[in-house]
Parts: sequence; C-alpha cells; structure tokens
Amino acid sequence: MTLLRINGLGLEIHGTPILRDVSLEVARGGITGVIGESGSGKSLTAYSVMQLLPEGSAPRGEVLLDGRDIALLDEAALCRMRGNDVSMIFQEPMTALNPVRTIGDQVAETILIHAPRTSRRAARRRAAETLERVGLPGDQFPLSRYPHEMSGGQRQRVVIAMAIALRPKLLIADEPTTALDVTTQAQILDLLKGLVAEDGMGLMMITHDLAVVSDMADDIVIMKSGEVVEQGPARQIFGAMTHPYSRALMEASGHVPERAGAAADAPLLEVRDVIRDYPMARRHVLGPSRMFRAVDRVSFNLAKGESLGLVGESGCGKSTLTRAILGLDPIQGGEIRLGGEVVTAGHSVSREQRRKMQVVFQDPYGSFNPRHRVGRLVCEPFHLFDRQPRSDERDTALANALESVGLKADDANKYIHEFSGGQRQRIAIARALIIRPELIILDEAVSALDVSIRAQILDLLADLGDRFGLSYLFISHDLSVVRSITDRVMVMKSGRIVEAGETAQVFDTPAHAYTRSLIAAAPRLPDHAAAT
Amino acid sequence: MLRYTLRRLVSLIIALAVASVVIFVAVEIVPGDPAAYMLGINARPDTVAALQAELGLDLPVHERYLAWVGGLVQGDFGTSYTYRTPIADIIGERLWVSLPLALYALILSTLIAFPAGILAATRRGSVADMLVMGITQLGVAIPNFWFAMLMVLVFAINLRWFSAGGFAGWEHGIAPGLKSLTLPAIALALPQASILARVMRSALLDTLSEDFIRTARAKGLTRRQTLWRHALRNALIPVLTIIGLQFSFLLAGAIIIENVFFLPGLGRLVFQAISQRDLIVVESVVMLLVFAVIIVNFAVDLAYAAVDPRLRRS
Amino acid sequence: MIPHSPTKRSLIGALLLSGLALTAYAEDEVQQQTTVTPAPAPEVDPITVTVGLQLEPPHLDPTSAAAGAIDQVLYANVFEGLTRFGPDGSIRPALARSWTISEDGLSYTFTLAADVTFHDGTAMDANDVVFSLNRARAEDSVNAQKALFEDIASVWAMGETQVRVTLSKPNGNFLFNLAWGDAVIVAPESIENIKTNPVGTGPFMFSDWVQGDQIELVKYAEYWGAPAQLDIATFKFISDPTAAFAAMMAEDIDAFSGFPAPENLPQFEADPRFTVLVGSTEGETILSTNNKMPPFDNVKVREALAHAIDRQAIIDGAMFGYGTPIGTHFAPHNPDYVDLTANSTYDPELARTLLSEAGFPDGFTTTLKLPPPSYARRGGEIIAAQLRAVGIETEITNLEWAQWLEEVFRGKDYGLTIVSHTEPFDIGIYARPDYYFQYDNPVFQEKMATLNSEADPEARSALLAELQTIISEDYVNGYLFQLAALSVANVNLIGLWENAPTQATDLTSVYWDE
Amino acid sequence: MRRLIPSRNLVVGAVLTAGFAGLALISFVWTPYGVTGVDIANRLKPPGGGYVLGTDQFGRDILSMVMVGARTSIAVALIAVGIGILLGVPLGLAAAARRGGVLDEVIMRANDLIFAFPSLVIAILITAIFGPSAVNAIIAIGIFNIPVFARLVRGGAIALWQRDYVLSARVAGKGAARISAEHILPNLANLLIVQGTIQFSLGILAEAGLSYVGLGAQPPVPSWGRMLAESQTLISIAPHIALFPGLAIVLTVLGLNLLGDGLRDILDPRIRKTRR
Repeated sequence: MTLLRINGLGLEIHGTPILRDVSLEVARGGITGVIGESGSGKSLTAYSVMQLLPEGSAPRGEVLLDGRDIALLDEAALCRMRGNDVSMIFQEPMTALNPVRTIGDQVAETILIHAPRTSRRAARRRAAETLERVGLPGDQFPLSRYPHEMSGGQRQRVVIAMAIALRPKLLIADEPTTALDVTTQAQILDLLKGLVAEDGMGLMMITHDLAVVSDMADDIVIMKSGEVVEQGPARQIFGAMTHPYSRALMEASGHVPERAGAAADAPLLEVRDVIRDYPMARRHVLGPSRMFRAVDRVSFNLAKGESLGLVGESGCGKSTLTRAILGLDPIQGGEIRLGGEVVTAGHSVSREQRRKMQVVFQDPYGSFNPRHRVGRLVCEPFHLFDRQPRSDERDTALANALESVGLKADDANKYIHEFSGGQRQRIAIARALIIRPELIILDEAVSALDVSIRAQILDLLADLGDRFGLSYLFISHDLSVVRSITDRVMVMKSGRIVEAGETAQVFDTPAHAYTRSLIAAAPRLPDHAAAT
Repeated sequence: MLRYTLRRLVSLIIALAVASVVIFVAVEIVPGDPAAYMLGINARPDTVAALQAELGLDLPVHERYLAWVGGLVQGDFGTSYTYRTPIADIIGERLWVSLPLALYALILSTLIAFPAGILAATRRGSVADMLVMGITQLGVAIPNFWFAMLMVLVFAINLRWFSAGGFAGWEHGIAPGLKSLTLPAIALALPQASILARVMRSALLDTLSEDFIRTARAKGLTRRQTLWRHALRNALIPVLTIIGLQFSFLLAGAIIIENVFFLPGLGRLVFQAISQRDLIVVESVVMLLVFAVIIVNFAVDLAYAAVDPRLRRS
Repeated sequence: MIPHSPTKRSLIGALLLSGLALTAYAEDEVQQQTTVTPAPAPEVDPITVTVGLQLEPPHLDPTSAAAGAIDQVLYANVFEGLTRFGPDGSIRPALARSWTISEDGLSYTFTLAADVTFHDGTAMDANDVVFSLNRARAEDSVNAQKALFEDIASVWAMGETQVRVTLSKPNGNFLFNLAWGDAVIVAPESIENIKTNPVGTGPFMFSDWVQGDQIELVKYAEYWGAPAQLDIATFKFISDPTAAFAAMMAEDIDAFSGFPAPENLPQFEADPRFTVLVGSTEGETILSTNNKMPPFDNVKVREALAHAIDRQAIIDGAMFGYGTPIGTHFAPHNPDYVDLTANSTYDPELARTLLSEAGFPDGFTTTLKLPPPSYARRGGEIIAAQLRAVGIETEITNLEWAQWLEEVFRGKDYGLTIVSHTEPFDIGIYARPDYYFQYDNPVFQEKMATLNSEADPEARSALLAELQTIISEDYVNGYLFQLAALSVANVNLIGLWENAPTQATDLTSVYWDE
Repeated sequence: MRRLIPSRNLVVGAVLTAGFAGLALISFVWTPYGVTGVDIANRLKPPGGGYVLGTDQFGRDILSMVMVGARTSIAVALIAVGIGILLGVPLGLAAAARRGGVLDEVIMRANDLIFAFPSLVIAILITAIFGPSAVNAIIAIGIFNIPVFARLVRGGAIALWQRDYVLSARVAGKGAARISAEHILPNLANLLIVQGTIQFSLGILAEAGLSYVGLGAQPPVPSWGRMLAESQTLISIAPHIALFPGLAIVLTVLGLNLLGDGLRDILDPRIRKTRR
C-alpha cells in the first residue's frame, strides 16, 4: 500500500516553470527509482516532498504522506516531520556534513531535536548504535570523529545514519552514490537496500544512472524537463520502454560506438618504470620530509592508432600519471618516451613533442578562459609552432577543427559561455585536434556529461580516431565507458597497474581480484533490457 | 598542531628581527637632535655636547642598536632621553589607557556588529537588512575623528554629559575611568562595528548556502536552530580575522582619537616622542606595537584552530 | 596631542617657554615615577585651587631643561632664587633679602633670609647658594641658560647668610639673570632625585604627580616668608584647546593660566562665572628674516617686507585680536619701550615700489618655515597671502620644533620664519652675528657691549632706545606683535598674575574672595 | 555575459563619486572665490549670503576650499592606489606562479611584516623624516596598499592556476609569465576593480586623517583633513566650518563604497549567483 503519493505536482521558481503535473507513488517498504538527466526536475521533486524548496518557489498539487497533505502543514509541523517521518540523503557527502562538529553530535542531534527530553547520553548511545548499523563500528569510528577525518563513502554513511536514526517511514536519496567510486557505490547501495528491508521504509531513489536503480527499484519513474515521461514497475519498464526518451536513455546508457580500431604495433608512447613522489607534510619542523608515492614504477606502451583505457578509482594515481606524461610534473624515476624521444618535465618539454600530444579535461566549464573567444581558445596550441600560421591558414584550420567536431565555423566568434556542456567538450576536442597531434589524452573527458550527450561524444571520438588515425589514452573511473571505446585497458590501484590486456578479455575474465571487485561492483543494466 | 605552532613561531621571530632593524634605521635617520631639543635655543654647544654624552648619543649607531636590541630581549626597553625614566614604566602607564580603550571599543563594536550582522543575514532583503546595510555603509564612511569632534560638541560642550577629554585615571575607581573612555571608545567602535557587521552578514550568508545547512534542515532543525547550531560557528572564521586586525589597529591606530580626546595613550606617546626626538622611546614603542600585532595575529591563527578542527592537524 | 595641526598647539604654548617656545611642543605628560611625599594630614576643610595648564613638565628640575612648563608649576611656588620677578617684571629680593654691589660692579654681596629651610627640613644656607650657582656654571652643566652665569668668576660663602659673587666683567643684567627659574637655589642633599621629587624653599611643597594628568602642591608650614593662603594647589594638564574650553566651562578647574584658544575667550567674557585676564608676555613675535640670504641681504627688500605686512590683520586673524603691535624687538610694557611701528606701516604700494627699486619689480619666491604654535601656523598663512599681494611668493613648510631647530635655527636654511622670542629682555640676540637671522652690525654690537657694562638707569634707557631704533630702521626682522598673556579664572579667585614676565603661575598670593 | 544591471548602490555611488570628481575638475578652472587670499574682515561668516557654505577663520570661502580640497584628496588617494596596484599585482602574480617557492615565501612574509606595522605611526615617521607633504602622504598610504593587492592577486591567481585552461595553456607550451598575462590577470580584473574602488575610498579617509594631524598637503593648498583640524577650536563658535569638510569626506567615501559594492554585484559571478 502507498506511503507517499504525489499528485499533479507543479512548481514554478521566480515564475519559471520547473515541474509540470508530476505524479508518482512510493509504497511502504518499496523502492521507487526516479531517473532523469540534469535539469529533469527529479531533485526538486524530492525537495518538494521535504518542503525544502529554494526561495521564490510556488508549488502546486498535493504531496500525500500517509494520506496527509504535507503541502498544508505549517513550518513547525514540517520540522517535526523532517528527519522523523521523512529523511533525506544528498549527493555530495564531502559538503553535506558540518565540518566543525563531530559525527556523534551530528547524528545525536537528529534524535535530540525530535525527542528533546532524551538525555545526551541516551542520544549518543543511540547515535553510536545507528552508526554501527550503517557500518561505522564505534571502535574504529568513535563519535568524536570529525567529518574531515573520513573518506567520502564513510561520510555518506554518516549522512545515512543521521537520516535513519529515527527509522523514518520514507527515505529520499538524491544521487547518493554519484560522487563515489564504483566499489563504494555498490556498498552504499547494498546498505540502503538492507535498511529498507529491515525498517520497512519507503525509499525514493533519485539518480541519473539507469543502471544504478535497475537491480534494486520496484518501480521506475523516468523524468524529462520537469515531466514524468514514463513510469511503472521496474521489470515491465525495462521489458518494454514505450516513450522515445526512455528508449534513448536506455540506448545511451549501454551505448557502444562503432570503431574500425586498426592499431599498428609501432609504439607511440612508451612509459618505463615511471615513479612520481609527492612530498608530504612533515611531522616535525625539522623532521625529514616524507614522500607519498602516487605513481609506482608504471610501465606500458601505447601503439599508433590504438585506444588505450586506464581505469581506477579516485586517488589511484591515474591523473598524476597523466600530468607526468604531459610533462606538467617532473618524475622521480623511469622515463617516458613519445615517438621515441624522452619527455622531460617542466617547460623544457620540446615543442615538437608537445605538438604530438594534446589533452581533453573532464570539466567542460573549467577548461576554457571565459574571456577569450572560441577561435582564440581553439587556436592556442598553435603557440607550439615556431612559425605562427598566416591568418588564412589559421582560419581554415580553425574551421576544419570546429566542423570536424560537429560545430559551425562561425562559432569561432562566440564566447564559451554561449555553449552547453556537451558543446564545450566538442570545443575542447577541437582544440586538441587543431594541430593534428598523434596522441590525445582524454582525462575523464565524458564523466561530467549526461548519458545521452556522453554517447554522442563517444561516437565523435571514435569517428575522429578513425578519420585522423589518432591514438587515445582514455582515463576514466567509469568501466562501461572504457569498455565501450578502448582496444586495451589497464587497471590501476594505489599507484600500480594491477592488470592490463585486451579490453574484452579483461572485462570477461578478469585476472586480478581488484579488477573482479571493480567489475562486480559496476551497476549493470538487466541484459534483457539492453537487448531491446 | 604543534608543528603548525612551531612554524608560525619561527617566522614570527624572523619577522620581529627584521622589524627591529627597519624601525631602528627609520628612526635613526629622522633629522633632529634630542639634546638640542631639550635644552632649547639659548643652550651653548658645550652644554648640548655634555647632555649628548649623558644620554649616550655620542656612541656609534651600531653600538646603540645592539644595546637597544640586547635590552629588548631581556625586556629592558631602555631609558627615555627626554624623561630620563625607564621606558618600560612609561609604556606601562600608557598601556593602562590604550589597552582598556582598545578592549572597550572592541567589545562595543562586537556587541553592535554581531546582532546587526545576524539580523541582516537572517532577514535578508528585509527592511531590517536594508537599515543595517545603510547604517553600516555610513559608519564605514565617517572619519572617526570627525565623528569624535561632533560628539564632543554635542555631549561634552552642549549637553555636558561627558568631559570633553582627558583621562580620569583608575585610582578613583572603574566608573570615572570608563566614563572618560566612553566617547573615545564609541568613536573608535563605530567604523569597526560597521565593518564587522558587514563581514558577519556576508560570512553568514555564505555559510547558510552550504550543503550541511540543507542537511540540518532535512534533519528537522528550524531555521533558528540551524543558525545557532551550525551556521554561526562556521561563519566565525572570517569574523575572527577582522576582529584580530581591528584589535591591533585599535592598539596603535587610535592616535587621532587619543588626540581629539586628549588621552595619554600609546599612540600619542609615540607621536609625541617623535616630535621630541625621544628616538629610543619611538623605537621601543613601535617595536612593541609591531610585536603586539604579530602576537595578536598569532593568537587569531590559534583561534581558527579552536573553531575549525580541520586546522588542528596540519 | 598632535603637533602639526595648527589649532592643536596653542599660541599661549609659546609663552610657557623659555627661549623659543620649544616645549610648546614638548607637550604634556612625563613619565617619572613620582616618589610620593606624604602630604600633611589635610585640616578640616582645606582651601584648594585647581589650575589648568596646557603643558606638563617633562621632569621637575628647572635647572636642567628649557621646558618652561617646569617653571610654570614650580617657580616661586616650590623653588626660589636669590632674586625673583614681580608680576610687573621688576626684579625683587627673594632668598637674598638685600645686596651690595662694589663700585666696579664686579662684586655682589648677598645677605640671605634667616632660618630658611628646604621642604625636607634641612637648612638653606650660603653653601647651598654656592652649590647651586657653581652647579649651573660647571663644565658639565646641562643648564639650558648656562649663558646667564658665564660672567661669574667665583662664588664665596661668607658665613651662614652671606654670599659673595664676583664677575669677570660688569654685567648690568646680573640681578635680572639671577631671577630666572634656571637660577633657583637647590640643595645638594636632594639634588639626586630632583627630577621626580623637587625639594625647594618655597611656600608650597611638592606632594604628588599623576603622570599625564596633574601635579599636586601642598602648603609648606615652615615657610620662612608670608605663608600661602591655599592649602592644596593642583595643576591639571590639558593640552587640547577644546578640552581646556570644556574643562573650564564645566568648572572642573578654577583657572586656566595661558589659555590655548583665544577664539574661545569671548564666550568666557560673556559668562559671569569667569574673568578673563589679558596681559602681556615677554614674547616678541617676529617674522624672522635670514639677513645673509639674498635677497634679504638687501635692506630695501626687508623694508618692503615690513610694509607688505598688515599687523592688525595678523593679530585679528591669528590671535583673534589679542596682542600688541610692535615696531621693534622690545616688550611694550617695558618702561624703556619705544613705539616704532610707524617705521613699518602697512602700505602694499610702497612695498611694491621698494621691491622694484631693489631690483625685484615682479617679486621673488622664498621659503616660509613655520614651527608648531598656532601664532606661527595661522600667522604664516596670513603673511603668505599678504606677501603674495605684493608679488612675493612663499613656499610654506610646517616644521616640528626639532626640525625647526635643525634646519632653521642651527642650519640657517630658510628665508623667512615666524617665532615668538619669549625670554625677557633679549634684544641682545641682535648683537650675535651667528644668531640664526644673521644680523651683523658692528655699531649695534658695540652699543650693546656698553649697555651690558652700564649700570646707570638713565644711560641704560638712552642706550636701549638707540638699540631699538637701529634694528627697527634696519628692518632686521618683521616685527609683528607682543604675545598676549591670556588666562581665564573663576571670578572669586584673586591674585593671579595678569602679565607673564616669566613662565610662572605664582600662587604665593592667590586667595579665594568669599 | 556581464550584463550591466545597474543596482541602486551603483547608481547612487556613481553619482556621488562623479559629483565630487566633477567639483575637483571644475576647481581647476573656476571656484567661487580664491582659496589663497585672506580676508580677515569676512571670517567665520555663516552659510548663505555671498558665501554658500560660509567662510573659515581667515575669511576664505569654504565651498571653494572644499572644491579644491576634493582635488587634493582624490589625487592623493588615486595615486596611492596606483602604487598599490602597480607594485602589488606583479608581486602577487609572481608569488602565485612560484607558489610555495622561496620567492612566494619572501613576498608573503614581507607583506605580513608591512601589515604588522602600525600604519599611522609609520606615516608619521615618514613625514618626520622627509617632512610633511602630499607626496609623502601618498607614499605612506601607497606602501600599505601594496600588500593588500599582492595578497588579493595571489589568492585569486592560485585558484586560477588550478583551472584546466591553465593546464591546457601549459600543454600548449606557454610559460608562467605569458600564462599570468593571458589567463590569470584578465580573470582577476573584476576583483581588482572592486578592491581598487574600496582602497580608493580608504585612501580618501587616510588622507583626511593624515592631513588632520598635519601630515598631508601643506598650506596654502586646501585639504579636507586640515580644514577639520583647524575648525576644531572654532566648532562651538562656527560649527559650519567643521561640518562641510566632514560631509565632503563622508559623501565621497560613501559614494566610492557604494560604487564598489555596485560593481561587485555585477562583476563578481559568485555574488551574482547567490543573487539569483
């Protein structure tokens, strides 16, 4: 029977319509997955349930919790409801906790707020129990811990603990795992599932990733630009998607671009026993400076025209390695050869070498100087030529680059803020492309994009790779992406490469335990769904 | 934390050493001879020479520097040329005015700024907010010495509620002392309070837009509870910085106000010493002020750590 | 208090000073720890008076500093000399009840008052006099007015109460010199701590000093002369004119000797509670001119200056009407004064013609360096404007006293400056070619010499008249006005000095009229 | 995309600032009366009549003096800020580019040291050494502007150096200097403009304070601070001569602060976001 029913929910913020006639249900003890890309209004739907909407919000329709319309409650009543009947978990565990108060206080607070007569000791005892429940046993994680002393996963557990401390009827999870590594994500998802089962809570699971909910949700709601486009029992939904957007979404999540992938065996990039150490904070003023080894004797080859994947969880050293290869940071051991020549770090990297490689970064918003026009941005690599191209050469090159990434030549005169995230990544690729390098390093290049956009960019990369015979070093934490676009893949863990091989082989028959755990943890769409 | 403290201490000492040289040089090149100044224009050259010898002004510069610094490290500030008394005593006297004045002003400004800032931040865009912002805008713009003059005109000369200046001294009890420091403290506090209130407001607004505030609300905390339990302490860090700056300013920067109200404070001591070419007093007092500022900043840094656990282990 | 801003330093500041108004700047507080000498248990209802002064003494030894603020508190009240100044500037007997001068004017024999005791109970006798005078003229003496004693050849004690002083050459001013605060009699027993605990022979003894605030004197019961009519006299130091005004208005103080802001006096005059005493000081305020620096080495130029200046405008503008115009370097209240203002009437036209005659038809540019007192700072702006009117451009620089001494007085690096020469009877400075305005006139010097050795009154008057006329007609400096002595007092407080022949707040004959 | 949505602050601030700048400029060609002439007969005239704002203790027209005084204040403050920017910004950029290096350490410690000195006392020392003058006031104020800008720029620059577009620039083989010029500085312009106006207003206050204690421009050049100082003993007789120079200071500083806030509102994207 239903715990939460949202009926014809509409929302305007400062007059701009955000939600239109959203209706959905969460059953007691049931899990409803709300899926949508950024801007689909899924999060605001959740916030309307909490009645924590930004200023200037004008909601319509009814939100019934146990048949009681919470839209009609006054602030006091709402405060009694929040954290008690309805709780919420947020996307960014790093910032969701008050940095200056201990986890114990913050969990106990939930209890004390709603049962003021509880003694502090009692509250703290319950806090300890709850933390235990979410997998933070008191002996390892005393109540006196501060958030900054814990990892993202652990913090997310604390947030969950605060949410479930009073065993609410309804738990709302807003992208609870998006910011986490796959393995952590899997653990958190299991935890949530477990809690729902134990306490018989209703769970409203909000995510952009179909796969995440595919194997846990009872019901699926798919939203697009403020509207519910499709909903129903999960099995049925994955069985037969009716709405074109749902299908597109479905298709995109499992997307595999076609690639010719003709890799010559002449090595373009050779990495030999590369070591990268960071100095760490000293214990004493005059104590010896301790070193942190971010990259530990890494070796590999990248053949011309090959697309090589490098997967690993955050902090495994893959970005550090990238910077070393780009010659941005010095290395403490081994050597890196590009086209046979040694890459030495710093400004001394020869321009010839730099001309051979370019890079595309993750963040489509941070990678451009907002004050320059696209033309100037894209042409920046020309700085690598001793003789600057004549303006007409430059313009044709620019036009070609932009068109080859699916933009128009006259976009060159626009400023970067006039483009969407996807377009910006295209521009980033154009910039990488304009001097026709042999190697392009893609550092999480598609991680920040919605699945549908991501699919397009992947296609583009595949296409460009074939057309210009480019080599890719494809760095990502997302296995599915790597799987879809690389010939070979390397798995990196705490500075070391633990496994490398043909992509298909690595994924189907992983040799290393870590690789196995990674693959196991990665959420997968039900096969029958992918088939359709 | 220890490491952090030690590092700060080292740079602190270096700073002081450099400061001492800078100050000494700066003061030594000031034209004008204390002895000649003290003896006036009818003094005969041999008399002036006799006095210079008596004051040790005939020694070479480096010797005087070493003597001075050597004294400082042992807490001996030397002896005033003009007054022939230990500078430590002179400074002691003045600190009994300057320190209370600075604290008084600081307390006033905090008492005004905190409520105002919090009110403005929580009632953002409301009439109250507008009012606070407007008044503080004005408060920042008014030169404190002018404000002081107007207060003297109104409260001392016309209403005769306060004496127009002078310091009653503590020996007659706290009340008269505080009374004579009240107008000056207000004059000093007004601009400080305005700045502090604005900082408080913006810091609070920033904190209130943080994720963990949303989390707290989701827990069921009311706006008020969220403010007191979560926002304030986080907003305190920038506020602390300003308070630290203001205290050191108030200690040294009150010269003009001390003048308007004719208070025998440190600022006026140094000013007067410069004019009398009582160089060693100037050197010692400026040194002391620099020291005070550096110490205060140091204290503020430690205060951060108290407020923000993230800074405790570095 | 801040030296540079004109209103801050009082004109009267100037007359609290010996020599130039040096400590007009040396300002307030001193930081001696006072060794508090216990005041005698005050009788039932002690008669008290509180007098406001602008400047606080740096220390309390009148014999080792130029600070007039010291005399302002101690002269005649705590310390006495052999002779002393009267309210009218005349020389009167003090500790020396009588004296005889030898025919050649080289030997003075003083008879001291009997059974005089210092405040510490020890007796004051001839040996103390010998000690005091020898200390002042000693090799390592730090007496700011050491010149006063330079003619002394020897000092002999002729028994308990007889002292003979022999001079190396006759000095008509000798008795006058002995009246200065720098010549008071001190005791060897108490000389050690004199700076913090002055022990004199006067009707008041030092009691307590709250630095930066006040000094308290109490009646000395065993005083040898006419006893004081006040039990406790408190000097409060208020250097800020505004504060002084308010303190007086609020009757926090009974009198303010040397009131710093003449602009406020009309308000006191209008108020029945107060009387305003307007007297004269020894301060000839002059536009000092660098006589050796072209174009001022040309007498015509100096004459032009004299005619370009409108004294009355300066007195009104800078002193708000207080002050007496002077035409030479001599105090108008002195019987020997000659009014020579006619030599330098305000006549811009004449000034211009004189300038062109001197070869400066379209004027010239010079420097005008101003010390802190407001007679200088305010006067300077007015004079600058007046000179501009006749084509003389001046670059004004405001200097602290220390800088002024360095640049102007010792360095002689200036064109014009404004200073009040406040020491009494100082026309002698014009006989010193090395003096900062560098006036070198043998005739004058020779006449001055004769004056110094001349004892006969008539002859002296005649000589003085000549001397005044010479410097007036040589237009050595621009003679502006005699600084006024301005005091405010409670109407019932009687006996305060009106004039200020020397820096002193003589309370010996002050009483309450009730 | 910085559309200029003129806020109330901006408008009021701009008007006030422009107003006084205008007065200052006009004073070059015209003032109601001369400011150097002395007219004892007409001193301390109350406002109205021939003298809009009355006359001072020398009978000079206060309006004229306020106009010329604006000139002094603005010039001193402006140049002082200029010094701060010219020296502070390069230092800040250098420190950021060599972050953690010796240069950085030295520059920052030096800044701290300057901050540690009691500014007014140092100003007094400077003028005691070189004599009081507008130029020395400028130096005294300018010195304390340097660390302000150095820190501001360093802070902002360090953040920018983390940006991906700086990395791409480095991948494009550009050196620190060039990157600072092309990518760092332009993106700090807003910060600098806003801080610049604020320092400007502080400069006005500082100049007033200094000339109030007699360390600023020397007579006969009028300056607001000195006008206030000279009015102090006359305040009970002729309040107007203390009133108008004070108001002039307040309004100018107020104008500049409002202008600064207004500019920040439209220039600083972060604030703009929270404004939404």
